[in-house]
Amino acid sequence: MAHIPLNLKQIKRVKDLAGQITDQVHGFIVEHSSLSVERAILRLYGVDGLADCGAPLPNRVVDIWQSDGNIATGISRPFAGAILASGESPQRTAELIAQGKLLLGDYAGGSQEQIEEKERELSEKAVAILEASKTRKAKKIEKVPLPVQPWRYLIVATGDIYEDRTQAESAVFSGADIIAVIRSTAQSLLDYVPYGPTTEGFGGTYATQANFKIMREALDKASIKHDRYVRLVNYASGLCMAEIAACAAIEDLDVLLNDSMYGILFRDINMQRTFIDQYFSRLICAKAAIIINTGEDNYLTTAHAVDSAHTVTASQLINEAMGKKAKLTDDLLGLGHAFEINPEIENAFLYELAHAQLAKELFPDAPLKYMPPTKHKSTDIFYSHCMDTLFNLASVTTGQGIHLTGILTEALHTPLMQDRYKSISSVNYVFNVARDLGEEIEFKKEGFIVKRAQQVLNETEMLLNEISNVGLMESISQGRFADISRPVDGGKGLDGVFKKGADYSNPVMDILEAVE
Amino acid sequence: MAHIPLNLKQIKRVKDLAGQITDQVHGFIVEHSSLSVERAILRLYGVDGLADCGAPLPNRVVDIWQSDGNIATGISRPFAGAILASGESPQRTAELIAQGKLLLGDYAGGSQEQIEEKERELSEKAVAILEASKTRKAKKIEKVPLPVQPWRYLIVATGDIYEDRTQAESAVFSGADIIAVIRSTAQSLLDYVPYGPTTEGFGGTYATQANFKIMREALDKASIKHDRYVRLVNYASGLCMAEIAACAAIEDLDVLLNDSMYGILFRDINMQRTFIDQYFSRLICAKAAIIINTGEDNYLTTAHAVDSAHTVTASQLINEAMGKKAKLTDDLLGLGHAFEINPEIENAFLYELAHAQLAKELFPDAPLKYMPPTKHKSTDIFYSHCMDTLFNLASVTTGQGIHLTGILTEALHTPLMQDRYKSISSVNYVFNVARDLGEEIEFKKEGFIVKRAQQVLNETEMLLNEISNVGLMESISQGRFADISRPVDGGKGLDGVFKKGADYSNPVMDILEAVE
Amino acid sequence: MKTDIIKPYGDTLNDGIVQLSFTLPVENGARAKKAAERYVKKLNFEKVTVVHAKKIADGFTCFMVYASAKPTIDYSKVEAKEAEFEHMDYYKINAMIKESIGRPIIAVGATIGHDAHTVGIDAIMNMKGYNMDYGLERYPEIKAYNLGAQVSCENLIKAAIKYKADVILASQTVTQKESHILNFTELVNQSIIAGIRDEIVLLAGGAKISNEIAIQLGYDAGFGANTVPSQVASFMVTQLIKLMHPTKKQTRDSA
Amino acid sequence: MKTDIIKPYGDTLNDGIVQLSFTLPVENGARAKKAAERYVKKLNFEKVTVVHAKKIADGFTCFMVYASAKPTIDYSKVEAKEAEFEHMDYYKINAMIKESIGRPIIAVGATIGHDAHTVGIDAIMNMKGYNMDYGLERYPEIKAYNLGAQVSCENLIKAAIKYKADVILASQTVTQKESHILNFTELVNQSIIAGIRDEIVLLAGGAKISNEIAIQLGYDAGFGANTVPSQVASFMVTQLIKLMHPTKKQTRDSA
Ligand code: B12
Ligand code: B12
Ligand SMILES: Cc1ncc(COP(=O)(O)O)c(C=O)c1O
Ligand SMILES: Cc1ncc(COP(=O)(O)O)c(C=O)c1O
Repeated sequence: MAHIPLNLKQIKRVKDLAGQITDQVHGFIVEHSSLSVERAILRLYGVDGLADCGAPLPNRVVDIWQSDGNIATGISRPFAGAILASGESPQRTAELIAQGKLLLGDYAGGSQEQIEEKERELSEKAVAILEASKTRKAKKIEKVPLPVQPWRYLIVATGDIYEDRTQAESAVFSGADIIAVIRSTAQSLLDYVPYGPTTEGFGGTYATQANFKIMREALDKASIKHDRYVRLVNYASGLCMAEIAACAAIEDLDVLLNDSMYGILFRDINMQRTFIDQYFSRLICAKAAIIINTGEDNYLTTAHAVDSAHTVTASQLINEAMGKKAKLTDDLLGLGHAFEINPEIENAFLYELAHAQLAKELFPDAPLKYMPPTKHKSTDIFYSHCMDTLFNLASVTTGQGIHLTGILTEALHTPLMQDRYKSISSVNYVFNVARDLGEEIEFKKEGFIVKRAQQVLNETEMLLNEISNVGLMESISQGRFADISRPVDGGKGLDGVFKKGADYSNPVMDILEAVE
Repeated sequence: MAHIPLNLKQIKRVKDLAGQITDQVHGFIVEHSSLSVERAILRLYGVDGLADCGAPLPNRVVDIWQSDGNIATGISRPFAGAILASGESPQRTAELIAQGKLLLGDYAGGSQEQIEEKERELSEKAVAILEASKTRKAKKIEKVPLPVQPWRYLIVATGDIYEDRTQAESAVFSGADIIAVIRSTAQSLLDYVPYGPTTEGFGGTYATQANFKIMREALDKASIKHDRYVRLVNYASGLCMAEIAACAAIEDLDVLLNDSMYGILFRDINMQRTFIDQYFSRLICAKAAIIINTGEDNYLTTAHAVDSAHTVTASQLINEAMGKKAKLTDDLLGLGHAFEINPEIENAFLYELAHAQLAKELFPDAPLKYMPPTKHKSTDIFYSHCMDTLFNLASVTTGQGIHLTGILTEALHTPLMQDRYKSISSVNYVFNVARDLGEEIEFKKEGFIVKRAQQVLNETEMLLNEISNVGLMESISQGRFADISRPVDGGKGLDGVFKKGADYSNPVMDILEAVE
Repeated sequence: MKTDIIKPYGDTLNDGIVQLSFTLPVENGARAKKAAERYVKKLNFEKVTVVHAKKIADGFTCFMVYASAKPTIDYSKVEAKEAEFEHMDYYKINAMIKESIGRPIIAVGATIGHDAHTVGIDAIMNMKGYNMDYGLERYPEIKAYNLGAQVSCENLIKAAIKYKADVILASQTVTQKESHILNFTELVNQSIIAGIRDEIVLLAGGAKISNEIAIQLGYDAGFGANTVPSQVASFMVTQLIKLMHPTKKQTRDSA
Repeated sequence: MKTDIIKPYGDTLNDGIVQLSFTLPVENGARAKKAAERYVKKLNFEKVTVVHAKKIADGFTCFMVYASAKPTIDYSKVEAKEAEFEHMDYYKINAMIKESIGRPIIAVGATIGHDAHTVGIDAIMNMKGYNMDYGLERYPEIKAYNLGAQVSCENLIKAAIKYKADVILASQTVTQKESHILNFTELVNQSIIAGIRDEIVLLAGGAKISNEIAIQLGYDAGFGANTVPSQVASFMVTQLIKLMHPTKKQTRDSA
């Protein structure tokens, strides 16, 4: 692989800095929980479906406990108590609670030890669900092997899960290795996970457990038909990160968009909430072997792709450190970056190669998620098609892991079936004719590409130094990323954050954290 | 520039071999002439237009002399004699001859010395015409500078010179640096140069002096408008190589397709005829500073682009040696090659890079003509567009001179205005974003690209060795190039070849050969 | 009126050549190609060549076609509804505001609905501007408030009232399922309900917005892709003057 | 008969979406875009979006458009005229010739007119064949004479008579100004004049040739892009048997 010689000491320095920054935030994280985290626990305990009022049952149950002013204990203990009291299944128990037929906090059903025992039982089952998902996926991959990287990633986004399925089948037919169902606009701002199969989304399809199931089943069939394991992606970042992670794990999803900062920056979600949620959601992903994809690519849609290249690298390092904190291994760290430089800049492609190779050098074992040009895509679809073709070349040359297929109609509309076919044809072409280009070239020592990568790394180190001085939360409120600033107490979802009481319990988290 | 280290001794060996091969053929060439060569002399002496029978005047005059059985003298001497006899201009003299009012071979108009003096006068004027063209071009380039290489070359081929002009203006508007007017199908088989502006060609537009003029004038305007000198290309190879060279020189054309073997292989033109014609036509080009373009790219449309890569290189070396014999300097040697490997071959792009770079290493100072994919272009225009995009990258990376713009509709039709725009947009994009890629990468030592180039060179050396053993003519009859075999005495136009008599004279050639 | 009959152009005037690409829900094969050819003929084309047909899913085939379109159009009858105003530069605009309005213009902008795309509205409003053309915030004679994205129509109107805005700028990028139409319409309605519609200049913008559609929806103008801030500012001031000096407006119109 | 009404598909069944690109001889601008939009409407489209318009020469603008096509087509009524024959392999074909004809078939082929493209006819006739499918020369039961390119129709017919050909294969690649039609027609006429048309199988081929057009021109069949030799050989033998055993042919047809 064409290589950029970097100073190993400097790499260690930036990784250490990211670790320190993470540690600071982690101090805050462990002292807090959120309603979404609690709802995720309920989901893993087996609660699903809607309450009579139409809200998802996990929401109803947690809301009741919160409105009683008791949320600092977390939901696990009172819910275990309720199960003992009702003698029913978790699902039935939740229904009874929602119907007001059963009181949360009524610990009469069992002793302290029995309740703890019940919690242990529930949480072990919960973790077993995650483990089972991991095992099932591993078995599938034994039967129909994984394709070589870069994996060809294609999106579907019709808003209708059944139409999406047709589109996904077509994409797999043409060569896709990964299918991402794009989520309906602003679902990330919903403080609940919608329920059931859905057919009416905007700019995408709702992320629901039922939709996950429908798509995963279709892809299982397609995998067998085309003899390669086709991965399924959905979105976690938002107000329900941990819950979506739970649903995704249950339905054997392979990848989740799951960033420690995306929601803050791009959705104006409160940062405390986001940090708390991402931690638990990632613990879930780690156990269920769900690759996370981070969203650094988004930075370059608002900030300048050359001037702000180092913010991408800094964010990758932070996402990596936070991911590792949540037990994610290298093979599950799909850190994001993008090919977003204005094509009017001379030698833009050289910058792109430098940036892409830098990411590869810093995270050699991570399945890097490489995003195609979007912001500078032209409404001239033929021109845009050329941009994607060079993007494809940069990707295969620098050995990226997850290759988001650029679509020639990016500047126009969410992809049509014919658009997807044309775009993946370019990927197939380039990956085949330039498969080993990266092995066969070297970047000139002291040349532009090497120097540029070094410069970005230097700027990254400076930025991380600054951040570690003021702290990550403060840095974000100063607009260090994506030219966007968010106040520590601003944004959506802060009301869902609470400080853990002395008697707080989340045995699922305890098990997941205990894993080595 | 990414470099492939080749053995300088081997380079010398192959160039010497090509020189030997050329010398063998040259022995034959200097002893012969052709009707087309003689007609070219007349054109340079100032004869143009049509005879009453409709045939071009140069043809009529030469035919008369030939049918009289006197052609072994060449046309210069008897024509000079006729001028002295008529006391008229060359043009008028030719008209009188054609009308039967003046007899060729009637040397009564002057003494042997006077006739020789007339010949000298005529030939010096002829050469001055060529020199003047060179000077005019140089002046234009002082005013509106030449663009940087690779020069963006676009074809027009409507069949109608006025429609071609519109298309050419559009091409220049979008960025073309060179315009080639594709010649009407099979004009190369006409043993005369059609006359006047033409509007009805098949698959291209007739090459006529009037058409040259119309297009050159349009491009002069366009050059000034867009502030870069736009070159004009037409086709010489065929039965009228030398004559077309003469017409082209008169009209300030910049480039001529002019190959020492294309006509033989692809048009089944007799090889003796072709070798004779190419020599004189290239002497003309050398003097008028017309870049020649050779047609090795065509080989790969019939032969396999990987297996036969060395035939391209061998042919380039022969074309170079023959070109140098005809006084062409490096800057006028637009040797051809092509990006024609089947895209289904894994790593096809690496082969292409190796082949393109090899050409650059062997001919560092020649404005190499690089032909886009054609044979494996798909009727899927979007796919074809991707192929061109990588071709563009290979071209700018290996520093080619003349970049034939690949057209996304190659597999369908001669380009429409919109096709040309889309295709050149890709060139503009790639040349800008990857301008210095070649400077910034190296091919891995001992890597695939380097080894492949070496292999092709080795095969080339073997082939040249064989050719120099059996002789070029015999080699062609054995089908060494493009999988096509042509007998020495077969093909069209052999009847136009004659052995020079002891009294043969071609003072134009004498002057052109004398140049140092 | 002089006519000017035109047709698409390939390489010969009026050859009518058009490139098409589409998918039909049929399996590829000779019948499929025939169907594509017939279909294109139904679209008023002749000399139809299906140059490429490729299966892209079970039961779906993608076609590429070149064909010659039959209809002509009289170009002399085609009129475009661009926002009509003189495109002035930064200096001229500021000068004009000073002179004709006598106080800074107040502009409030946002991306409305659930649309999170801010790059477009930022390009118009933020200091930096777009394509070397300063944004509204930079104009000394414009007070610009950029509320960002995902702003409800209600909140935008409230802000406009609070800041005593002369101009409201609304941006929409997502157009899937016509969501931009819904949001833009809602904003107009809210402005009417709030009773401020007649007192303000109401502008719509976004990659897929045309002046024509904006006017249809009840806006004063609409601005699409590649708009630069000075165009918007030019329109704002021109329109505001018309609004504030209705008589002057009439004389202008009759001129 | 059951109907099967279809329309182009973008991402929702029957949304009718088609991508178009064409050039109009007008200067770019708002009016040009409007003209493009109106023109596409005339082509029986609705929801027309001119997504891109670019000046590509003085007085010429290139447009890219997405639009929703209005017509539907009844797929159940679409029939294709492919050459009808069973596609057999090399071994089966040779066996069938031996068995049903009892002597090698003689085939003469060429690229006619001024067309110099030989790669196509070579792909069918030369040993090597095409796409891993042997060429006719390789078949022990076929004697194939490939005369190359730029062969006049007259000479091809002469050669056919000389070799006592059962089959004539004619190739045409250049289609500009309908030159292939002229050449193909000429060949049929020459074969009639020579009195051999009814005794031979006459085949046309080339990248842009369809079976339909070949039959219209008086050929027994036509073969387009991506044809493999065994298809041609299969048709040759099938057709020849029909020709030589007309009764057998009838029973087959009625079967
Ligand atoms: C950047 C971007 C994003 C960023 C936005 C970041 C941000 N803070 O803005 C992120 C990554 C967050 C994003 C997310 C999504 N995006 Co987005 N995104 C884009 C992208 C790549 C570029 C848009 C852009 O910034 N253009 C540059 C600006 C300068 O141009 P502009 O907006 O046209 O603005 C100019 C003019 O229109 C005008 N203007 C604009 N507004 C106004 C207002 C007024 C008053 C005036 C006068 C002028 C004016 O002036 C500007 C300067 O000339 C486009 C694709 C593309 N290349 O166009 C997709 C695109 C717009 N996104 C799309 C979609 C679907 C989404 C999502 C809904 C996907 C999903 N389901 O998750 C999400 C959610 C967004 C949401 N809820 O709205 C689709 C929209 C399809 C459609 N037509 O409906 C696009 C076209 C991509 C695609 N092909 O699918 N996106
Ligand atoms: C190779 C090539 C050449 C070579 C030809 C070498 C040779 N000895 O054949 C050279 C460089 C000489 C050449 C020259 C020209 N070419 Co050319 N050439 C091509 C090219 C790149 C590939 C054609 C090819 O070989 N295809 C591969 C073969 C295997 O496919 P095929 O021919 O379709 O054959 C298959 C089937 O059709 C079928 N088949 C074919 N014939 C027959 C016959 C029978 C009986 C049967 C049963 C089946 C059959 O079986 C084959 C296998 O499946 C095409 C562009 C393209 N990519 O298609 C342009 C192209 C065909 N050429 C074109 C032109 C215009 C020319 C010129 C006229 C240009 C000029 N003015 O100088 C010249 C002159 C040629 C002339 N007088 O005919 C145009 C034709 C446009 C049109 N539709 O009219 C094309 C499309 C390029 C373009 N976009 O402008 N060309
Ligand atoms: C990491 C990450 N999460 C989530 C999203 C999408 O989230 P939303 O549903 O808010 O559009 C993105 C979009 O690109 C992303 O990069
Ligand atoms: C060197 C050379 N000469 C001439 C031609 C064209 O000649 P013709 O007019 O015979 O098609 C070509 C075609 O590619 C060529 O490469």
